Amino acid sequence: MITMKEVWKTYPNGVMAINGIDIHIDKSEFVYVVGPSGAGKSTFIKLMYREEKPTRGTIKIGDEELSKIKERHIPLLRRKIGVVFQDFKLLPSLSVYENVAFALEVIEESKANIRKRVMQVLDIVRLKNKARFLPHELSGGEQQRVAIARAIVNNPSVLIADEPTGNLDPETSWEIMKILEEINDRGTTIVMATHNKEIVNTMRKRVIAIEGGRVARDDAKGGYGYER
Amino acid sequence: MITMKEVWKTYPNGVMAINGIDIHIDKSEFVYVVGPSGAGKSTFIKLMYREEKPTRGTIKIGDEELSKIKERHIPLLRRKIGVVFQDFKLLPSLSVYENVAFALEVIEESKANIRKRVMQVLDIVRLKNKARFLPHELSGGEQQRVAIARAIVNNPSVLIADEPTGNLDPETSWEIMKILEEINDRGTTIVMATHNKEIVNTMRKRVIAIEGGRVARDDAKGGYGYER
Amino acid sequence: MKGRTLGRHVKEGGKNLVRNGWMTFASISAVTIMLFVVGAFLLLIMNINEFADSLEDDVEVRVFIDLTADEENQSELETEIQDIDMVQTVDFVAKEDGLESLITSFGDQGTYLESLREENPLNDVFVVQAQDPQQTQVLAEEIQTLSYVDDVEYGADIVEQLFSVTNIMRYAGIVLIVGLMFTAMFLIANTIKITIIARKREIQIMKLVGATNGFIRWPFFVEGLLLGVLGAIIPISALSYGYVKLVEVVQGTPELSFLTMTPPNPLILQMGGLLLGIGAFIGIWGSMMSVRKFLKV
Amino acid sequence: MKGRTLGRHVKEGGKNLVRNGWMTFASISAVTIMLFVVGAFLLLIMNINEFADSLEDDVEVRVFIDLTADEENQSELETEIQDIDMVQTVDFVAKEDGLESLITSFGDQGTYLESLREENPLNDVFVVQAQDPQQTQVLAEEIQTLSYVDDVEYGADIVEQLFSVTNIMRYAGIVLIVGLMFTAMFLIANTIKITIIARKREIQIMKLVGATNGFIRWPFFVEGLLLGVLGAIIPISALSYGYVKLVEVVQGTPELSFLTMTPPNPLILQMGGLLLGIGAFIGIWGSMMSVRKFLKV
Ligand SMILES: Nc1ncnc2c1ncn2[C@@H]1O[C@H](COP(=O)(O)OP(=O)(O)OP(=O)(O)O)[C@@H](O)[C@H]1O
Ligand SMILES: Nc1ncnc2c1ncn2[C@@H]1O[C@H](COP(=O)(O)OP(=O)(O)OP(=O)(O)O)[C@@H](O)[C@H]1O
Ligand SMILES: [Mg+2]
Ligand SMILES: [Mg+2]
Repeated sequence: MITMKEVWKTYPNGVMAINGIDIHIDKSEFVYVVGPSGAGKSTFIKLMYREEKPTRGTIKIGDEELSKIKERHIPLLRRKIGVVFQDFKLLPSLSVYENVAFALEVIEESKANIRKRVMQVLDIVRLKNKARFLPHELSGGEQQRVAIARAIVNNPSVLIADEPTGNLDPETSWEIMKILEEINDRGTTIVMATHNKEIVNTMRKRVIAIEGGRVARDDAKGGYGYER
Repeated sequence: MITMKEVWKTYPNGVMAINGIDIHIDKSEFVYVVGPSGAGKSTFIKLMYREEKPTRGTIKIGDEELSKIKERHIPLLRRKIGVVFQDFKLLPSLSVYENVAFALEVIEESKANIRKRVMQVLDIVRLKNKARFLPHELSGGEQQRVAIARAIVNNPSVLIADEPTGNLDPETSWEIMKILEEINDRGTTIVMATHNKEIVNTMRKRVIAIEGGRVARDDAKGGYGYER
Repeated sequence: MKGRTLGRHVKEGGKNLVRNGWMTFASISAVTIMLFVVGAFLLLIMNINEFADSLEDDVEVRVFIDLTADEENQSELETEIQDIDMVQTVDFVAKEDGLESLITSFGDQGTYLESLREENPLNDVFVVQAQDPQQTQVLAEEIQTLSYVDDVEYGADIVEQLFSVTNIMRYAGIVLIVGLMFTAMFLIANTIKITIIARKREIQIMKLVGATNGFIRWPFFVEGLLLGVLGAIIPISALSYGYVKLVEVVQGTPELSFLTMTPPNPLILQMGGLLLGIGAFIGIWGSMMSVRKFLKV
Repeated sequence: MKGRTLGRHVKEGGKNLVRNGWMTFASISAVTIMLFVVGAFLLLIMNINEFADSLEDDVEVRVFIDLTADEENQSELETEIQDIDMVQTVDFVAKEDGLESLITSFGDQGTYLESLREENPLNDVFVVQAQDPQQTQVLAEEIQTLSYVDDVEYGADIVEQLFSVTNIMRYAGIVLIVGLMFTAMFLIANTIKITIIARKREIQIMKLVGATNGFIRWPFFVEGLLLGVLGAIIPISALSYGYVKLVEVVQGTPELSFLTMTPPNPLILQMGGLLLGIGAFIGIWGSMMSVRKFLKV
């Protein structure tokens, strides 16, 4: 599903965030991306939905090579990928409902379908009663759950989540993890960057550890590692 | 050091975030504030440095009652309190160095002192080499560490930290916790909202658990609780 | 694009005006003020033009008829003049009438000229007006060649000066109004641009969530259109009302009777149409240009 | 505030201009354009005023001297007139000269008046100019009461109409320039306001980190001042240069000799000072007003 070949990424300010990554993620896989702060996890993830373009190397999502997709077809790619951003990226002037609905309006769903589906995912993340709130009226964890709801609302074939439980208490984090596992069971590929040792060690999945922009470890059923 | 008496807070949209909290935190205490997402931890904390005003009740920091401080003396209060915001609140157009220095410029420190002190704290959070970066050029965890640096740079007598390790890997989190403990040992009162069970359970301190805007538990050397 | 999506864009564009409250207010008031200035100058310049026309209409050719011409010759000459294409009107002023008005024009002092009545030294005169005042000189030269014409006078110096003044007025007016229109366009587009720069992050988020450029642009299109149209309403109403009142006052005040004002009827309609057009155009253009910059994500 | 803090504020204000690149550009260009319009109109109106003055200066009182007055009486009358406070100049026109210019003014037709030379029907005349043309009527009435004055004439109708035209021109000019200045102030302040609204969050963060209102305000003060001053430079230079050139061209073109233009020397200095003042004032005022709203955190 996702293939990176000899990918390098240097930011305009000279920071070399990704230094030669070769990786293949199969359809329906569940992958944790771990590593110290500033290791390049978010950059690795941003390359997949083309928020950032690689300096060198090729990236394939499904059968499509990202660098070969026409600029105006990029939105179509992004619709197949649900993203939970590390900084949430909610639209500040839209309500919770409107933020989640946006991902469906974009694919021109009917109003009735949008309503049904949005309320469904808001129920899953337990925010049905805050549908009409604006993002700035929510707690940090609530905002993070809206971001999760928006990422899964259109049943994407790939779900990319950057630190999706950083602002959640352990109980809520586990609820979210169960949701992700269910989605994964239905065939969605999941790539999740995380610092949550407990989750990685308990819910064993493939672990890719990134350090200094390189793959330091790639275990099929590895733990978090980095024991102190 | 911090006393709340019968404090209530209802947001303009009708959400009752804090419902009658009575609490006393002594000088040099180290307090964890835990609780589920949306429980009111951040609101509880925002009341202390007066980002939010209580709907009812009195709050005292040191000998001063917040509601009695003149509007133009509020900045003086805030200079005695270092805050790590849950959403970082870095100034986007200032570099890392300038962001941290800002807290010292405000108290009209000399340029030489500012330079020395800022480089010192940037070294503590291991960001000395990113001093000239802008916030948007940093990873999530790096931004969080800048926020921590800014909060401790002027040696405040109270340090309030809202989820200061949410975007940090366990190893970096522990480094930060050791820094906080040192600061605490030198007499600084610390109030820290967190979801990090491991930290709370390992580094035993007073734990205030908030649920539905009320104090549900207040243990002198409690653990995280909420076992599933 | 499906029909319901268009509906969504229109609704969203309208909602955005409300959501960005302060910014919307600032943009609309910029449009309002600028269109007000443009509209006011437009009315002023149309009136100056009218005034210039009326000054030019006073230009006439005085044809002094030869003293030897009898009545028949005179009417012959009159038809000849009337047959010239450029001629609009021909009026006959008998020498007695000419002397009369000469004496009157001297006021009190005129009495000293009374002696002239005994032996009138003036000629009979045809007063000829050209269809287009600017043709006066050519017309005068042509009339000069006719028989029974003693002399032709049209105040060459003064007429040329008058025309250079009225032409300066006209060109200055056009330069002014065009300049003001561009100023207005620049400033309005500028204001809109700033409000959209402030929403840069939002646009980028939309793109990251899978919106196409078109999808993002449409609500901005609607928003720009609404900004422009809403901003045009107040200046159009105020200027129309104010102009009608002004014309009433000027026409009702005898001391101002020399001011000939352009009648409001077609003028305020034209002005309204123009302002609405400018408003809508710049609103749309300004917001489209500004959004474009942020779509590259 | 310590000295080094003031230095910090000035530096910070300057840096902010650079940091907000696009916004700064938009604000400065709004200031530039608006001041350009205000300056251009200022020059135009000063010239129209000058023109009105020169029209009014042509107004004069013609004092017809009684036919019975001998030379001694005449010079008596002359000193009497000269002693009136309002009087600026008194010129004597002998009746022979008066007739001569009357005949000349008739052009070709004047020859028919030659007969008048034999028995000149005109009076000797004093042509009197008032210090302030608007006093002409009062002056005329006062002269009327003197002895050896046969009659006094100052073209009451025409003079009144002329004054009402020149006064309309003056008032319209003042209204226009004041209106434009307010428009400019509003629009510039508006633009600055929008750019500051976009930085609302930053201001709030500063407050939460312990900055006093004054501390936050100072860099904005400097920034506003710089915006205004930078925005004033281009219009001042362009208008000064353009006006000097224009005056040269007009004075070098014979056909335009009737246009009396205000000399550039003090005018462009005044204009420059005014524009700079407006720019600086609105820059500061606009940014101070806008920051204020967000300081309540
Ligand atoms: N937009 C950018 N411009 C320049 N440098 C950047 C940018 N984004 C990230 N970097 C740098 O690239 C490196 C990797 O950043 P990245 O965000 O991928 O780290 P991360 O592994 O996600 O860290 P964290 O766990 O703290 O989120 C960091 O050193 C960071 O400073
Ligand atoms: N500015 C606001 N306006 C309105 N309601 C708010 C605002 N901020 C928070 N709330 C509401 O108040 C409640 C408590 O929010 P708070 O941010 O204190 O929670 P929290 O305990 O910090 O949660 P988290 O762990 O998710 O950060 C939530 O239900 C939230 O929706
Ligand atoms: Mg990251
Ligand atoms: Mg919180």
